[in-house]
Amino acid sequence: MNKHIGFDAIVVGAGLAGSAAALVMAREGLNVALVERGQKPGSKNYFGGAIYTHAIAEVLPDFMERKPKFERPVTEAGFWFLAEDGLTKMVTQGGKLNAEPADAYTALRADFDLWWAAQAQAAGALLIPKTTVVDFIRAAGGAVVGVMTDRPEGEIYAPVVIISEGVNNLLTQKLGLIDHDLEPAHQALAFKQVISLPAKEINARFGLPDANHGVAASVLGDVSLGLPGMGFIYTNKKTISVGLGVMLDTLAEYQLRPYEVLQRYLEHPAIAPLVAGGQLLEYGGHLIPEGGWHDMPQLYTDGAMVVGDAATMVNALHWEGTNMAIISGKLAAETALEAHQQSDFSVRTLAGYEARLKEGFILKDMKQYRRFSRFLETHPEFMGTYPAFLNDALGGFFSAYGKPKRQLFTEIYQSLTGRRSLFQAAGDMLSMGRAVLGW
Amino acid sequence: MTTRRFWVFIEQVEGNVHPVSWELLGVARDLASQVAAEAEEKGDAVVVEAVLLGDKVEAIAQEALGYGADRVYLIDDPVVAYYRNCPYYKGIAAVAEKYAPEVFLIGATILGRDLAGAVATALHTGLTADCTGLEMGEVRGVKHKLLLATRPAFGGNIMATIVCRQHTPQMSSVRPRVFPMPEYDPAAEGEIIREPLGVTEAGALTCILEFLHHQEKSVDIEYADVIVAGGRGLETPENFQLIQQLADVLGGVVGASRPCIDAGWIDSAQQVGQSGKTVRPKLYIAAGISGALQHKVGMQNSDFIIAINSDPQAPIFEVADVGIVGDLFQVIPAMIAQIEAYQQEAAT
Amino acid sequence: MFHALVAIKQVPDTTNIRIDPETGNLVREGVPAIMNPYDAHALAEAVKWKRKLGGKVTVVSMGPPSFITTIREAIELGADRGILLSDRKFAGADTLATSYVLAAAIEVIHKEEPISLLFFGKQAIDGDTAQVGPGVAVRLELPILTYATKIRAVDLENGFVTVERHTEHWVEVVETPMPTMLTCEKEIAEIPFAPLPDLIRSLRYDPEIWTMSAGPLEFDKQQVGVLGSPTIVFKMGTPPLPEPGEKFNTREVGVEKAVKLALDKAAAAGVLQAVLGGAQ
Amino acid sequence: MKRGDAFSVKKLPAQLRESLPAVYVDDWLVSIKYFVDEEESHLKIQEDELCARCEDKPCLYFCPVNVYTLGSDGRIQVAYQACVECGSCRVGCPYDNIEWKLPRGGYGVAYKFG
Repeated sequence: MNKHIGFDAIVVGAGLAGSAAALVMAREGLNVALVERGQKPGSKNYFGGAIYTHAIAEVLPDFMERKPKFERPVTEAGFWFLAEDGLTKMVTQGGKLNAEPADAYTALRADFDLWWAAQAQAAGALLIPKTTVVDFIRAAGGAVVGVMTDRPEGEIYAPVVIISEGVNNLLTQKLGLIDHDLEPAHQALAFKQVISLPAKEINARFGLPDANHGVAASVLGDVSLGLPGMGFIYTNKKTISVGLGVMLDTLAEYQLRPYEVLQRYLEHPAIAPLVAGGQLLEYGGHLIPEGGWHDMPQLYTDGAMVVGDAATMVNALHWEGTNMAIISGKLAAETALEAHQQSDFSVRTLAGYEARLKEGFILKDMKQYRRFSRFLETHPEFMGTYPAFLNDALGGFFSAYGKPKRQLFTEIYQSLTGRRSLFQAAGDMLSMGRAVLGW
Repeated sequence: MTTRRFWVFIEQVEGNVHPVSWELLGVARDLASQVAAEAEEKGDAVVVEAVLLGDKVEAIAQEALGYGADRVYLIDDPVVAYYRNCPYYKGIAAVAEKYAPEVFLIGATILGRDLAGAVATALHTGLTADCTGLEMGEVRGVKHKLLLATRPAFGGNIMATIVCRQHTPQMSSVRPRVFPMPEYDPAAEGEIIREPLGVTEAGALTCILEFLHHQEKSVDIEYADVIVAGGRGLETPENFQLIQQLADVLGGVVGASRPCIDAGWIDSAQQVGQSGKTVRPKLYIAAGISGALQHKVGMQNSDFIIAINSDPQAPIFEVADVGIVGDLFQVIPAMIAQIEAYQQEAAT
Repeated sequence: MFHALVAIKQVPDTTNIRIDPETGNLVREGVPAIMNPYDAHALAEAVKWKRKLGGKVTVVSMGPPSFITTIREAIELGADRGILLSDRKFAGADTLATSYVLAAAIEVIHKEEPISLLFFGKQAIDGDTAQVGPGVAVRLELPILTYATKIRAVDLENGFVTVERHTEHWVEVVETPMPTMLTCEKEIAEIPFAPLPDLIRSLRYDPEIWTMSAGPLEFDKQQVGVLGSPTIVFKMGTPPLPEPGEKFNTREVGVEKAVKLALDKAAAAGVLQAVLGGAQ
Repeated sequence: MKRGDAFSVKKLPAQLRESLPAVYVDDWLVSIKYFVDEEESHLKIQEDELCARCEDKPCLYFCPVNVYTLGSDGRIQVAYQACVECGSCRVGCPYDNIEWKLPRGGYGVAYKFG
C-alpha cells in the first residue's frame, strides 16, 4: 500500500489566483500543495499586461520589499484610436499615476508568476510543478477530497481544493459547476508579440523620461479591422508587448488568421515606428473569458472552490482580471481557513466564499458590466466608425485648410453623420452607458 | 633548431580511410605555411606528419604521403585492427610524447571524438572540439603563432575562437567537410616510421564481441553531392515525399532542419545543422526552412544553395546563392518538371 | 551491490539562445536551463538497472549553486543521492579541468561505495565537446564505451557489462570489466514520467555540496577552474554571413519563371551540369 | 450541435481582406519554447468525417499558431507540437469534434516571457 499523500489544502494551478490562495493559507499554517502543470509557474500564463498593486497589497502588504518582478510602472494610460492611416490618443499622465508604488505595473508573466509563487513557497506552500491535475477524488457523498494527477501514484488528498485552472475550465466542468463549454462569442482570443528593444529606444519612442515610466494603452479601431476587438501596447523594461484581443467568433466568421491581423497592426503607419528594428522574442496566444457575469460557474461545491479565470473573473473594458484573480484566490483561501477552523468543508462553510466576493468590488463590478461583452457584439461601430471619425475630426480641427472654420465643422459633422446618423449615435452612447454602468 | 610538427590523425576502418583525414592533411599543410616565415627567421623546420594505426595498413601510410604528409608514424599491430579507445589513445599518446608535435588535428567523427578527448587528457593538454575554422595567428604574450581554433557554440549562435597558450600539442577535432580535399600526388615521397603500440590485448580492457550491421543503410547526407532539405514549411511529415521526388530527380538525398527532427517527422541522421551534420554538397536546396543560425552553420559551406521560402525575409536567403520566394508546393513540382526537361534536352 | 554514478550538467536550452543585436553578446534572459538531454537519458538507463538489480544511483555535477535544481530533477527521475561540486574556483574550467574535478570526486565516491558503472551523456548540448567523459575515464584509468545505445547485460557476479555502441559503420557489441564508463546516446533509455512521490521527494531534497575543501576531499587548486585549463577563449563572435544571392519572387514573375531564373543561375555556375552528370 | 449554428461566414470588405499581410507563422513559432511530448498528442480529431462535412472549417483560421492545416487528402492535419494550449479550438470547433486535453505535466508550451 502506498502511503497517502495528504495536505490540508490543494491549489490547482500556480497562476495569480492560485499562488495568492496558497500564500494566504500557508501563511496561516496550513499544509498546502500548489500543483502546477507547467515546467514552472508562469510557463503557461499569458496576458497583455499589467498587474494591479491594490490586489497584491491586499495579499502581501510588504510586497515592494520583496522585489516583485515588475517591468515598468504605468505612468501613462489611455485609449489610442486607430484609423486606417491615423492615430488619435486620449491618454492621461501624472496625478494618480505617479503614486509610489504605482497603481499598476507592466509585467511579463513568466517572471512575475514565478516570483508570485515563490512568495507562496516562502510562506510554506509546497509547489509541485510539471504535474497536471486530471480529475478529483470524491468521497461517497460526492464531496471533493483530493485530486488525481497524471503522474503514476499521482493521487493527492486534502479536504479542500481550490481550482485555479484558468480559462480552460476542464475541472470546473468535471465537477458540474458549469454545464457547458464557454461560447466562442464570449471568448476573446488574445495574441501578442513581445518585442525586444533597448530601454533607451523605448523611452525615446514613447516619450518616457526613463525606465521608471511606462505606457499602457488600449488601442481601438483599425487595430481589429473595425471588428469587435481591442489592441494593446505595454512598455516593459527592455521589451514591448504589442497585441490584441478579438472575439473568437469574429475570427471564425470573418476567417481571420490572428497572426495576419497582428502583423497588419504592427505594420500600421502609427505603430510600425514604435516596433521598428525590434526583435521578436515571443509570440503566443491565450483565451480571455469575457462572458463575465452570465458565464460565471457556480463558485463552490462540497470541498472545492473556483477562482480566477476559471470563474470568468474578467472585466474586459478595463482590462482587469489579474486583480480579480488575486482577490478571488485570497477570498477562497480565507474561506478554506474558516472551513479548517470549523472542520466543515461542505457548502455550508464554502458558501462564505461567494459572500466574501459580494462584499468586495468583484461581483459588484461583474454585475455592473454584465452587458458589456454583449454590447461589443451588437455595437461594432465603437470599433470602426467612431475611431475613424475621431481621427477625421481631430485631424481636421488641427489642420489649416485655408477654408472658413464653419465649413470645417460642417465637414466634421458630416464625417460623423455619413457614418452614423445622429439618432443612431445617441443610441450608441446610451447603450454604451448601459453596458458600462450596468443600467 | 627545432622542428615544428603539424600532426594529423589518419582514421581508417577496415582499410577505408575517412576522407576527413585527407582534408586535415590539406589544412595542416596550410597551417604549416602560415608559420613558414617566422620559422625560417629562427631557422626552424616545419613539417606535416600523419599518425596511422591499424593492422597491415602500410598502403594507407603511402597514400597519406600522397595527400601531403612529409612523414607518417605507423603503428601496425593486430591489437588495433579495430578501433578501441584504450589501445588507440595509449599508443598515440606514447608517440606524441616522443615527438612532441605542436599541433594535432583529429577528424570530429564518432571515432575521432572518442579518441581526441582521451589523448588530450593523457597528454594533459587542451583540445578544441568540433572546429569549423583553423588558422595560425599571433596571440599577445606568446612569441610564436598559435593555433586559433574556431568552433560554433550554443547551438551555432556563437563562434568561439579558442587558443591553447602554454600546452602542446594544441589539439583540435575538426568537422568533416569544412575544409576542401587536397590534391592527391601519387608521386609524393616521404618517410614511414614504424612505432610500437605498447599495449597488449589484455591491456585493451574491452573486447568487441560482434558487429551488427545496420539493417537498412541509413541515408548518408554528409558526403552527398546533392541534398534537398525540408523544414517546417512542409507542414506535415507526408510532404517529405515531395522533397524526396526532387532529390530523386537530382540523384541526391533528403535532409531536414531541426524542427522536423524534433517533431519526429524524419530520422535524426538526416538533420543538417549544428546539432546534426555539417554538409558541403555541390548543390543544397532548402525548402520551407526559415534558416535559423543553427541550421545555417551546417550547410552554408555548400557549393551552391537554392532557397525556397514563402517569406522574403526568411534568413535562409542570406546564405543562398539564389532564392525563390514562393509557395514550395508550387515551386518544387515546377522545379522537378524543369529539371526533367533539362535532362532530356541534355540527353538528346 | 549495483552502484551507478551518473554525471549530469545543467545547460541553457540551445534552441532558445539568441544574440543581442547591439552588443553581439549571448542573451541568457528568458533562456530556460535544463538538464543536458543526453545526461537525462543516461540517468534513466542507470535508474532502470537499479530498479532491476537493486542498488543505488548517485548523481554528481559540477557547477554553480543554481545547478541544485538539476540535481533535484535527477532525484525526481530516480537518483538516490546528489552531489554538487560547487566552488567559485571551479569557474572558467575547460574540459581538462572539469574532468579533473569530476574524476577526483568520483574517486572518493568509489572509495565510499564501489561504483559498478559510470554514466555520462555523449555530450552536452551547450558545448558539444564530448570530451569530459573520455577525460574522466583516462584519469580514472577506466575502460570507456562512447555512443552507447543499449546495455545488454550487467553481470555483477563476474564484474562484466555488455554494451551496444554505435560507430559510423556499425553497432559494436562490446564486453568490458566493471567499473566501466558509458557515454550515452538518447536511445539508451526513454525518460520516464516520474511517479508523484519521487517528484515530491525531489522537491524537498537538498544535495550535498562539495567545495574546494568543504567536503570529503581537497582539490588541487592548480588543476581546477581557470588555472587548470589549458585553453582559453580568444574571441567570440557571431558567424560571418556571405553576400546573399538574388531572389526571384513567384508573385512577381510567376512560378515557372522564378524556377527557371533560379535554375539558370545554377546552370551558369556549372552546378546543374555537375550534379546531373552524376545522376545520369 | 448548438455551437454549429453560432457563426456563419461573413465577408470582409475586399479592401480590408487585401490589407492583411501574408505571414509565415512558423517563423514566429521558433520564438516559442515547447517541451514536446513525443509520445502522445493532447489534441485529437474525433471524427474525420465530421470535419469533412464542416463547411467553414474555422479551426484553419482562428488557431493562433496554425496547428490545423488541410492536408492534400482533404483531411485536417493536427500539428499538436505547435499548440499553445489557448483552447480556441476546444470552444471554437463548431461540432465539438476535438478531443482536447492538457498536455502531460511539464510538457507543451513553456512561455519564457508571457
